[in-house]
Amino acid sequence: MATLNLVQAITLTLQQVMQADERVILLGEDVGLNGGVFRVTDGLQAQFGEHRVVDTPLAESGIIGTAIGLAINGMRPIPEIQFEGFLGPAYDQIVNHAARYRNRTRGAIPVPLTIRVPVGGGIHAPELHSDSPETIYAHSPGIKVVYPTTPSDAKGLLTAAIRDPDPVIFFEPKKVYRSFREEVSEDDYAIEIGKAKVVNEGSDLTIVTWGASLFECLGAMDNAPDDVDIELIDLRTIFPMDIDTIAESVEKTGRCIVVHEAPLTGGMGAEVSARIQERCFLHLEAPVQRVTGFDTIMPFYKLENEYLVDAKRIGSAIAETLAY
Amino acid sequence: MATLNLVQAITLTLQQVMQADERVILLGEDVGLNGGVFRVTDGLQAQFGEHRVVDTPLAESGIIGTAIGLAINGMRPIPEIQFEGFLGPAYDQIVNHAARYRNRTRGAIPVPLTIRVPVGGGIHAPELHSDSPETIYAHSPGIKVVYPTTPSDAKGLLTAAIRDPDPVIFFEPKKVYRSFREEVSEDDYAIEIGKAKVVNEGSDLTIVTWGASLFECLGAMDNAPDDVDIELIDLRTIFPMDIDTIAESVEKTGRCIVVHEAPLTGGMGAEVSARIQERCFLHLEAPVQRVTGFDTIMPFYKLENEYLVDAKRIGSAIAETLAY
Amino acid sequence: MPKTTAYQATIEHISILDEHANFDADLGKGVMTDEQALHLYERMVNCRELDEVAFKLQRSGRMGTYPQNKGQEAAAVGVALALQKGKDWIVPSYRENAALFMHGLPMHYILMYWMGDERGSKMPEGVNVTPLSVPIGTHMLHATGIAWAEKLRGTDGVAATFFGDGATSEGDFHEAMNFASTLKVPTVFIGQNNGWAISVPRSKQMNSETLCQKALAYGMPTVRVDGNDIYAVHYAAKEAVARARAGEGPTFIECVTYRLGDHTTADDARRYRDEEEVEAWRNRDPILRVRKYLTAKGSWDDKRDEALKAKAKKIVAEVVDAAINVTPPETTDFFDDMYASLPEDLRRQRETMRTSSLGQDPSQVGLNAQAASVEGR
Amino acid sequence: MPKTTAYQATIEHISILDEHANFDADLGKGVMTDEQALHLYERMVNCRELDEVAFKLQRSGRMGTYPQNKGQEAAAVGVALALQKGKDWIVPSYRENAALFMHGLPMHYILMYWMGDERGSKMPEGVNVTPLSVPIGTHMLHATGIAWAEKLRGTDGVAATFFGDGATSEGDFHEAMNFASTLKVPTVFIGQNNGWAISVPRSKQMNSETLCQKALAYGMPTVRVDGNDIYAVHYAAKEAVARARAGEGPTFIECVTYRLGDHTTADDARRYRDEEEVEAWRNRDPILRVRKYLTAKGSWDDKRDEALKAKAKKIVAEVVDAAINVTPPETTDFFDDMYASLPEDLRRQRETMRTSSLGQDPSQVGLNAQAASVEGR
Ligand SMILES: Cc1ncc(C[n+]2csc(CCOP(=O)(O)OP(=O)(O)O)c2C)c(N)n1
Ligand SMILES: Cc1ncc(C[n+]2csc(CCOP(=O)(O)OP(=O)(O)O)c2C)c(N)n1
Ligand SMILES: [Mg+2]
Ligand SMILES: [Mg+2]
Repeated sequence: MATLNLVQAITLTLQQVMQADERVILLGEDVGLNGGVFRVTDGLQAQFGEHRVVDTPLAESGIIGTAIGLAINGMRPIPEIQFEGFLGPAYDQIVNHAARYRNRTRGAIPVPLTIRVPVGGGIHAPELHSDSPETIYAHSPGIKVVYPTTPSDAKGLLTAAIRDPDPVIFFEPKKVYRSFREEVSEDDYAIEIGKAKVVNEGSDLTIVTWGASLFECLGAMDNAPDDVDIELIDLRTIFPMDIDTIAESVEKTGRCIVVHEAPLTGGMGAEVSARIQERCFLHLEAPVQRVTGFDTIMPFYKLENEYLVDAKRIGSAIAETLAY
Repeated sequence: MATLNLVQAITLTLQQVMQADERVILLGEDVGLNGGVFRVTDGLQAQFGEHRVVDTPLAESGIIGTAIGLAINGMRPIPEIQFEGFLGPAYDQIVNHAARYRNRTRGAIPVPLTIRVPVGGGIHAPELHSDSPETIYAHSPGIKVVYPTTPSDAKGLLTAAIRDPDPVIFFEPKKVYRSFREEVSEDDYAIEIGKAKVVNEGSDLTIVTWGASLFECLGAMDNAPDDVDIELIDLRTIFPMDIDTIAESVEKTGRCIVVHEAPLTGGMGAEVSARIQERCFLHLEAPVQRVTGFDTIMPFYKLENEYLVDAKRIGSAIAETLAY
Repeated sequence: MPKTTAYQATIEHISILDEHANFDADLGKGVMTDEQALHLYERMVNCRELDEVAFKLQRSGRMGTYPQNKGQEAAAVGVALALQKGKDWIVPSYRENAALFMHGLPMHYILMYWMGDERGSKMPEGVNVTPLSVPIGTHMLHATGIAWAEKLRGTDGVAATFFGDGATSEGDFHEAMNFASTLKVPTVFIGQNNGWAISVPRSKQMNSETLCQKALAYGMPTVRVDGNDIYAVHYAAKEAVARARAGEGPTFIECVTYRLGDHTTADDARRYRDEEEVEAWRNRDPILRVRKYLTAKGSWDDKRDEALKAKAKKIVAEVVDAAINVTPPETTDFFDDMYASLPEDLRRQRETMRTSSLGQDPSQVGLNAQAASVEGR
Repeated sequence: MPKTTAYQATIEHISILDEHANFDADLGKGVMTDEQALHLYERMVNCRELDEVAFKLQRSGRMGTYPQNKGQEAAAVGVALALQKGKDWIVPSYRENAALFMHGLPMHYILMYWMGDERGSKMPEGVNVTPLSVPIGTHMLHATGIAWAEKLRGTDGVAATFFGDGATSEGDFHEAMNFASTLKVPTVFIGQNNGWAISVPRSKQMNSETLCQKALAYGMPTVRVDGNDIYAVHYAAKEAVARARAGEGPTFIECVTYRLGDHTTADDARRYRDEEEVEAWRNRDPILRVRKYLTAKGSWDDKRDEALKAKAKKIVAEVVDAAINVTPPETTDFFDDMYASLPEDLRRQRETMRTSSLGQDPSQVGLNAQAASVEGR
């Protein structure tokens, strides 16, 4: 056991996987000598050499496109996109190539690929460094979308993602990178992709969330009256979604709030809400509420806290949902 | 009045708008002498010249990126992306530039731009020529997403889109391009963006759909028992969504089915479903049903009809929803 | 010190067997044996025959859109001959069928692909070919990555990728070239410059007179060849492959050629190009000149040629049968290879062929009615 | 006919005022007056002062991440002097602040931008400058489009766009260059080659020794200049702008320069580059050599220089006040410019600052309870 923050847990995982599997290489902008702008790959080039931790030219489509070629030819590439805002140039390679190869070749050419991407707001970063595009990829068949929150979940899920024979986008909530530490096993372990985690059991209301918003939910739960018993679910994987765990909870509580940073319209909160009413229609005692980012551009950082979901907005939604 | 199919209605609209507004230019691959691969711009280069109907190099990001510059500098560009499958390379310019300019400059630099895109399946086209990516853009704040089905709606909505001071993606269901004709006014008229259309009034169940699926819904309605009275809504605009018209209908019927070609998970059907239960919770007598494409790659055309929603699947959903 | 020279470059053009079937003895010496030339000739003839038949299949409604390779066969076979089957990789566009066939792709797979069947891209074991690529200009990055893997493993396989003049306008072309040159990986880029991208001529596609000059941007070795000359193509390809195998990095080869047919069966080229231009290029047909040259040389004759053409017809007829008589795909095939193992929710979609919750779980139907009646009591 | 020449090219390098302040009289003749040189000198000094103060603002927690321009001021001012304010356009990256100031952008806007305030990009009327661009390499397409609009309208404005060496690796750079050259629009591309993209050196970014050679791919006129020499930069910029204005199309100018500071305040360049390299470039500082040259020439002296620096401090101090004392943005500002008119649903979000339906419509709260109690009766 070691006490690690999210960055350290991911670095450790990469180190262990690279030690265990020669086919794994890291590629991206500044991931080498500089150790990545968040230092997630710090020290790995020194340990594994310039051939396995590669500073690429500044071109995201190139990073993903060549990673696809590497995967086709037997490697296990782990490209890093420096910030989620720069996934844009790589969108076509991810959605129209990586996600489709296995299906369009009827299994002949799989593309095992794990795309690491720091995601989300709350760190006072410049423009285009604070978005939440998980829905874009969850709506694109052929890619799995993993979005852990805690160091120990990140280690188990990253291990699973890298071993997964299909492409995975691995989102890392940058606001959590150094926000707290927890015990993380140094053993090799994997957490199954597609399984949500019940963080707190409760009987009155279910909250489904992922990423940094989890801590806002915990804050709201602290502020809630003591007799309010809330079940908190960390989705952890956006696609495939663990609707069974959610449905089981809502059948018990009858009330649900979905919380995420991404904009409301077309966000995964809508998918969660739609599936809950499909699965738990007769158990629902209040409409599923969505506490999310607004349908606006993520503002520059002076106003980012007005945009981001916080304990107060979640708290109000809890009260309203219970009172419905 | 003229009797026109969808292609002819769009051609006529472009011709009229170009006549009325010098700032309007068309750009894209093969839109000039060749008149576009669907002949939507046929004859327009001959009429307006090579400077206003421009064959660009083969680069979608370049087409949208230069169109943004044109719009910034006072023009009203109408880029065409040859098939929705090729929006991919332009994703970054659309979502991270066109959609953001007004907001990030606090109104100083708007980007009036109408992106025309043939969309959807059902025409036995090759790979990547039959997708439905409307949700991707509806979830990206700053762009309006228009998706007409009939020639007369297309004319009014395209006129509105081109006059709109903000970027609009205008999806044209290619399966409908030449599938039928209707009376279209040759006068200059606009249809407000963001308003759905009640195609058929009914009291038992509401169907919300858009694009080519509309005709499958009509087919299902024909097959339904005579005493079943269905209200059919053509959404026409995906974002901003006309939830008021939908809610009004569902409050009346208590039952709703959303039908679209795009994959289920994270599709706009989820948004419609989520909003209905938020708005009409106590009126709902059955869970909102989603009849959509599957969470798979759009298959090559031998199997495309297995993938696409059809009257049969919709019919079963109608029966089940009524029987719930 | 005033103006100095910052950069200088010169690019060669290579032609060996010209359109009049004149052969350049010096340059052509040892490029390939007559046997090899005849082999390539046969491959080109078969490919051409497939094109003609495919066209009829589409016109008679037995196949969807199809892009003929007609006129561009030399680049395909000239390059394919320089590559080692089962060791090297080919990352194609859609106008180099002959190269894929030479590297083991069953001919009927191509027809299956254009008949809307994914099984046409289900590469058999040992066939190092990626599927035809529809999104223009985006596949060359995969060739760069495939070549990179060879370098990382210390194996000496090479990845050759084909694309058109229009494809060089896509940003991904730029990134594929830059990554390959910067990482010094064994990729061979073959630009098939047929002068047109559907209806868009070279002059509207780029302001550069040649494609080869684009390689200078990346400090990549490059050469321009007569793309309808199997000798010139092979000469350049052999050099490029040797350099790649030796660890000396990528090469860009511009093959100047022409598409004799429409862009695809969905296109009518008469809308945008002159018959004279097409006629001029018919005389530069890569197949004709090889036959003429080898016949003049006495290594070939009309009788054998007739036999060859007859054989081609037979081969292609069998290929068509194979493609048309393939068992129909299963309704649910498009689910099965979405992921190595199907997620629960997709399994439900597959089993029920429904997306609506009541359709997936009919036991739910009537629940509300029951609930209501219960309350009623 | 065997090997022939398919393509040939030569690119010039221009240097006028070298790092030792030696001035090339022939080439430098008439490039700019001493008054103009002094004006650019003052602009560079002000920009440098702003950089130093901005750095302190960030370190003291009064500003977010900031990218210093330090060392690259010459390219900015040399180009800006060749452009007509209010008529021509500048489409910047983020290392040419001095050019934006010369074209009317209030200096405190730059600080506001990096202080996380969109109003820093709210261009005043008549300032033909697009906002700083964060997504690398993607903004040059806008310059091509802006220039294209000038051509379509028959006006003779020019669009100049700045970007770094790393930016040339993005596909959008390729497309912006190709569109500009093919459409023959009045764009001037200024590549600021400072040798580094954060921690990635030129040699890992590209296999090409120069940026200018990339222009050959597009058949675009190009030149390489000492980017720390305002005379060489202006010499090339004047030519390029004249050609663009005359309808002769785009030009690519490579400015060889160096960033003397860290990539941004979030970066520590000592992790990846040697102090010797930085030291060598400190001696090539574009500001020092102008002062040295004009002083030696008698057009400038230390007394005036002191006054200038004092003035710069005063200007920047005022700029900082303006940026820090700007009224705080309204909580709801980020809604108001989403669209020309706010859609109903967004209006509701803005008014309530809530996304949940019950939060937006509190009258709904308790409805179920009521309904239940009604049934209860
Ligand atoms: C990304 C993308 N954009 C547009 C298209 C539509 N399209 C198909 S082929 C083609 C022209 C390709 O020209 P070129 O690269 O020269 O190849 P050629 O067909 O001449 O062999 C176009 C525009 C596409 N398939 N992919
Ligand atoms: C599309 C994109 N990818 C990555 C980044 C992160 N990033 C910011 S600056 C930079 C390096 C830019 O280098 P260069 O173009 O040479 O400009 P310089 O900073 O040297 O002036 C990178 C990788 C970004 N902002 N945008
Ligand atoms: Mg071509
Ligand atoms: Mg740089």
